[in-house]
Amino acid sequence: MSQVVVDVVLKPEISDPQGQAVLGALGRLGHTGVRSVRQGKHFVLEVDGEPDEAELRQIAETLLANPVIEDVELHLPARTTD
Amino acid sequence: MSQVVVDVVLKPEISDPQGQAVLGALGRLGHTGVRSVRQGKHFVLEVDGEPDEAELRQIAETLLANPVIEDVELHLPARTTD
Amino acid sequence: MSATEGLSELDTAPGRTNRLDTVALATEQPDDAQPYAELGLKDDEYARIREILGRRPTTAELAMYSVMWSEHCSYKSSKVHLRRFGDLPKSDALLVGMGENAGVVDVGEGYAVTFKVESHNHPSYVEPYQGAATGVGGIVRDILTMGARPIAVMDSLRFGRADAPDTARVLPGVVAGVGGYGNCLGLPNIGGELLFDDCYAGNPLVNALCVGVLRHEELQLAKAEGVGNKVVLFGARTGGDGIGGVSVLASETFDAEGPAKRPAVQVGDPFTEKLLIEACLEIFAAGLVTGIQDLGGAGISCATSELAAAGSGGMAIDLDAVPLRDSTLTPAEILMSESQERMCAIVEPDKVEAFLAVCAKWDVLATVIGEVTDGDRLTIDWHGERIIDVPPRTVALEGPRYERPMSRPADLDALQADTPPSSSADLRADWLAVVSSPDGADKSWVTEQYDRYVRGNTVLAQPEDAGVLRIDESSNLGIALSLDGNARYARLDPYTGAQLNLAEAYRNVAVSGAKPLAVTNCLNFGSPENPEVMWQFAEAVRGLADGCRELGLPVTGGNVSLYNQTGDVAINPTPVIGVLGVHADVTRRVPTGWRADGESVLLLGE
Amino acid sequence: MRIGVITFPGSLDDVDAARAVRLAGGEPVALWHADHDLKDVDAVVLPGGFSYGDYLRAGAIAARSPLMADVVAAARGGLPVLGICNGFQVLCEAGLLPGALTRNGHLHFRNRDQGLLVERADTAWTSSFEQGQRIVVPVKNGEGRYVAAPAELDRLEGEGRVVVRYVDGNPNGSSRDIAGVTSADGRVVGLMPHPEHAVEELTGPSVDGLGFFTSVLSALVVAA
Ligand SMILES: Nc1ncnc2c1ncn2[C@@H]1O[C@H](COP(=O)(O)OP(=O)(O)O)[C@@H](O)[C@H]1O
Repeated sequence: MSQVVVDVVLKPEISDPQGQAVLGALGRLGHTGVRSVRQGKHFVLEVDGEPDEAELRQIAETLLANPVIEDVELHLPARTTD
Repeated sequence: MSQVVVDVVLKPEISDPQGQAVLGALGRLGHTGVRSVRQGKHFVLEVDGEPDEAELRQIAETLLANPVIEDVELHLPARTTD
Repeated sequence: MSATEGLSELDTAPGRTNRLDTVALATEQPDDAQPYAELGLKDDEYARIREILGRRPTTAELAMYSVMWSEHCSYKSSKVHLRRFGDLPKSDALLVGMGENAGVVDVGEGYAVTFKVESHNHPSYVEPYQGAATGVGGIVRDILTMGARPIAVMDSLRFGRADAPDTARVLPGVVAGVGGYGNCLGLPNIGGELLFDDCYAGNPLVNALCVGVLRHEELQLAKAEGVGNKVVLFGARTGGDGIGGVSVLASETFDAEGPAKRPAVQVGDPFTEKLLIEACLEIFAAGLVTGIQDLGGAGISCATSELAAAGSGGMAIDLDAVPLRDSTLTPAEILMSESQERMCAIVEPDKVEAFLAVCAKWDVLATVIGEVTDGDRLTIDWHGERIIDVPPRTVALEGPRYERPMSRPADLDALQADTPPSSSADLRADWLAVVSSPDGADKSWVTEQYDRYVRGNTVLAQPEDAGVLRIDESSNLGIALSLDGNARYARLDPYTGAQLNLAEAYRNVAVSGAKPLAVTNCLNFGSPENPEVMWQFAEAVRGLADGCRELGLPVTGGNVSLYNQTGDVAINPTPVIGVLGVHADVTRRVPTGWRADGESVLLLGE
Repeated sequence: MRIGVITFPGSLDDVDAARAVRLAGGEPVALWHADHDLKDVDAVVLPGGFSYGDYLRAGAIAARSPLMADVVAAARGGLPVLGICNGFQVLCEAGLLPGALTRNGHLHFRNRDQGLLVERADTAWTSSFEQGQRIVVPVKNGEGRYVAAPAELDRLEGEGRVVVRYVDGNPNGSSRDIAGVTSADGRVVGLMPHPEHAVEELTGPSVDGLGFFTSVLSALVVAA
């Protein structure tokens, strides 16, 4: 069993009202050092055995993200060496 | 300017209907090797100068996450050494 | 020790570690000390459990009795007063009265309507979105359990001052939660209330109403009959959420810091509930169940003991069969879990296959967990050992009952003393205070977050005084509903205040053009252990019952929410009253407001 | 004329869409997401609701259901398809319509009676209207903000693919007030507002929505 993390983020040209709302709240609370906030999704998948990178990339790019508006970052576990 | 990532995940005992729905879809699409899916939020913050860990942790735990049902993972950039 | 912590130590026999506490062990070791006080049971209540069982309870039995005998589940402080509603004259329209999950009223043409209002106050304070969402989910399941298709919801909300910081935390989450859940179920929201008062700052009120419609012959009852019939648990998996939430949260007073005990919050899954609704309606239509119960407070403990208590036999459950989300749960935790979106049905053996097939079609998980037995015991086994062996009626129906002391509030005379404004400046100030009150402000920020159109039968909704729904598209038969409360009147005089609330809801339904038929209510009060609160409660019930007698309306059901206070300070007594009316022809409904130039204005009444 | 209405798990306005088809004079035919069976219908409506709870992304999981493969193939062959609200989201996720629908700019679900400008009165679903006609139809959504890359929006505008646009206020922050778009051939239309909730005086703010359903019936008569 291994754990794979997929982060889905909006493409830079797509506006992000949720991130904007967080930024506005931070400003009101006095956290003025934060310049920008973007909100995305974070998936943690448990897969049987060694993860199959090609399959996981396909899952990430076609189901977990909508390629019209989102990009994905796939984080596979460091391969165990024993 | 540095970039800080905050992942917000549901506490393990809290049910995750969104992750369940994704898992169901993966099964129907034939990706049977995925055993579980948990869905969380992924925030990317740009902050002025060196990030202040205590402040960011407070932001993460009180504003970005709902501490009643969620945990946070804070990823600070590796400190630049120049 | 919090109740939840107390529970995780349950299941192992008292004084020992790692040995499952079983009926055999409880008989063998009758005198072991047990943490009943931490679970909210009083000395005499614990003594009664021992007397009923003739031995000490097992730890799982103790858990079961403690939730089922909590204020929220047993109505132990309110029952003696609620009897007044049962004493009202019989109404021909009433098909099912108090005591079932919701009352059922005949509205003609072979249709019946079931409706009920319920509170989710404390959970909504702890986690506004999920608290409010699961409040809607719970009341919808009550209506579904009667065999009805849920067709609309309403919500009555009260918060602290509109400009208080905590209101900014609680109100948006509650509104989003009511909307998020109801919208996703496809139930139009046809009305409600939004009011502000300091007394709710540490204890907001979230009352949700659901209404459903069925044909007379489709009525279902929560009853386990027929030896050999199977007990089927269906819907979501059971997890560690909301363990003991009912007894812990709803039967406890919050201090200024909020609740001392925090059971895990329940997270609603409206999508699963929507599938449950469709699966249940298909199951009812095919005649596949003989009894059904929803799982709400006290989870499996409540559903199994209530089903068995209402039937004529016993029930045997194999707890290992319950599908879990978390394999580390102990048996007591499984019994008390309040995981949402679950139902329990009694199914004849030769219909089990068809039942499971409907569930599979709707992607609803369904599992046989036991069967109806002859005899009169509810037994529950875990890993092959008996951990529960009780007479179910003692759990579900024969809980404690209190005649709590009552006294008229000492400050009432001073409050009632009439002090009209003495100068025109005072009058002006009072008038400005009234017209600028957020209570009178436009509510569209709230109502725009609710779907009013779904199902295509909403004839009137916000901002009308009553919601009106079409029931039959060919005959235009319909219903009207209004949900109202005025806690300031009730604080001044709970007897008259309850009647004024009833009269308001009644008028709202009547002016839409409907004939009022029946009443539901949610009684939100402070701690019953405070004699002044108990007096307010009793007076409000007496007022409501007398008002209903005068108007010739039955009370078909409702909900009592006690312990609504912050520290020692109770909320204003807040009876929220729902009135249901029938429209023979909804096309003749009367909306609020002037319609055309030149119409005459008449004032009716004194 | 047989108009299919698909029910996905979590579809809500399927009963309303079927009623609208009936009131327009068509025969509604119930279609089930898990079947590979379009039942010989002459057109298909994807109704509103929260298919699969709108978990993941609105419409994402439903777009991958068995029946959608048949709908995509038939639409490529010219079958008229209307996606309303969640149905529009499904059509975008399935690649039948361009762009995507995202969380409303103000982050709230919003239900209100909405003014719309009909910009294309020559699609399979809008021929009963006049070009430039203003209509009122309810909107109700939490994820109705239409987005696409700016160049893509320019291309769509250039090709006249915007069918209806919000007027008298944009309820969700949609790019360029876009409320609905069409495929290049004008057979597939998706919109966020709910025409099926504006088909009867008794229950809707207008009966303007009926036009979408009468349009497809007359388009089919012409074709037959
Ligand atoms: N204020 C009330 N007025 C009338 N009936 C009530 C009231 N409160 C509770 N009841 C009735 O008592 C019974 C138990 O209520 P409750 O525990 O809320 O039902 P459930 O078991 O569905 O949760 C129900 O039949 C309910 O209608």
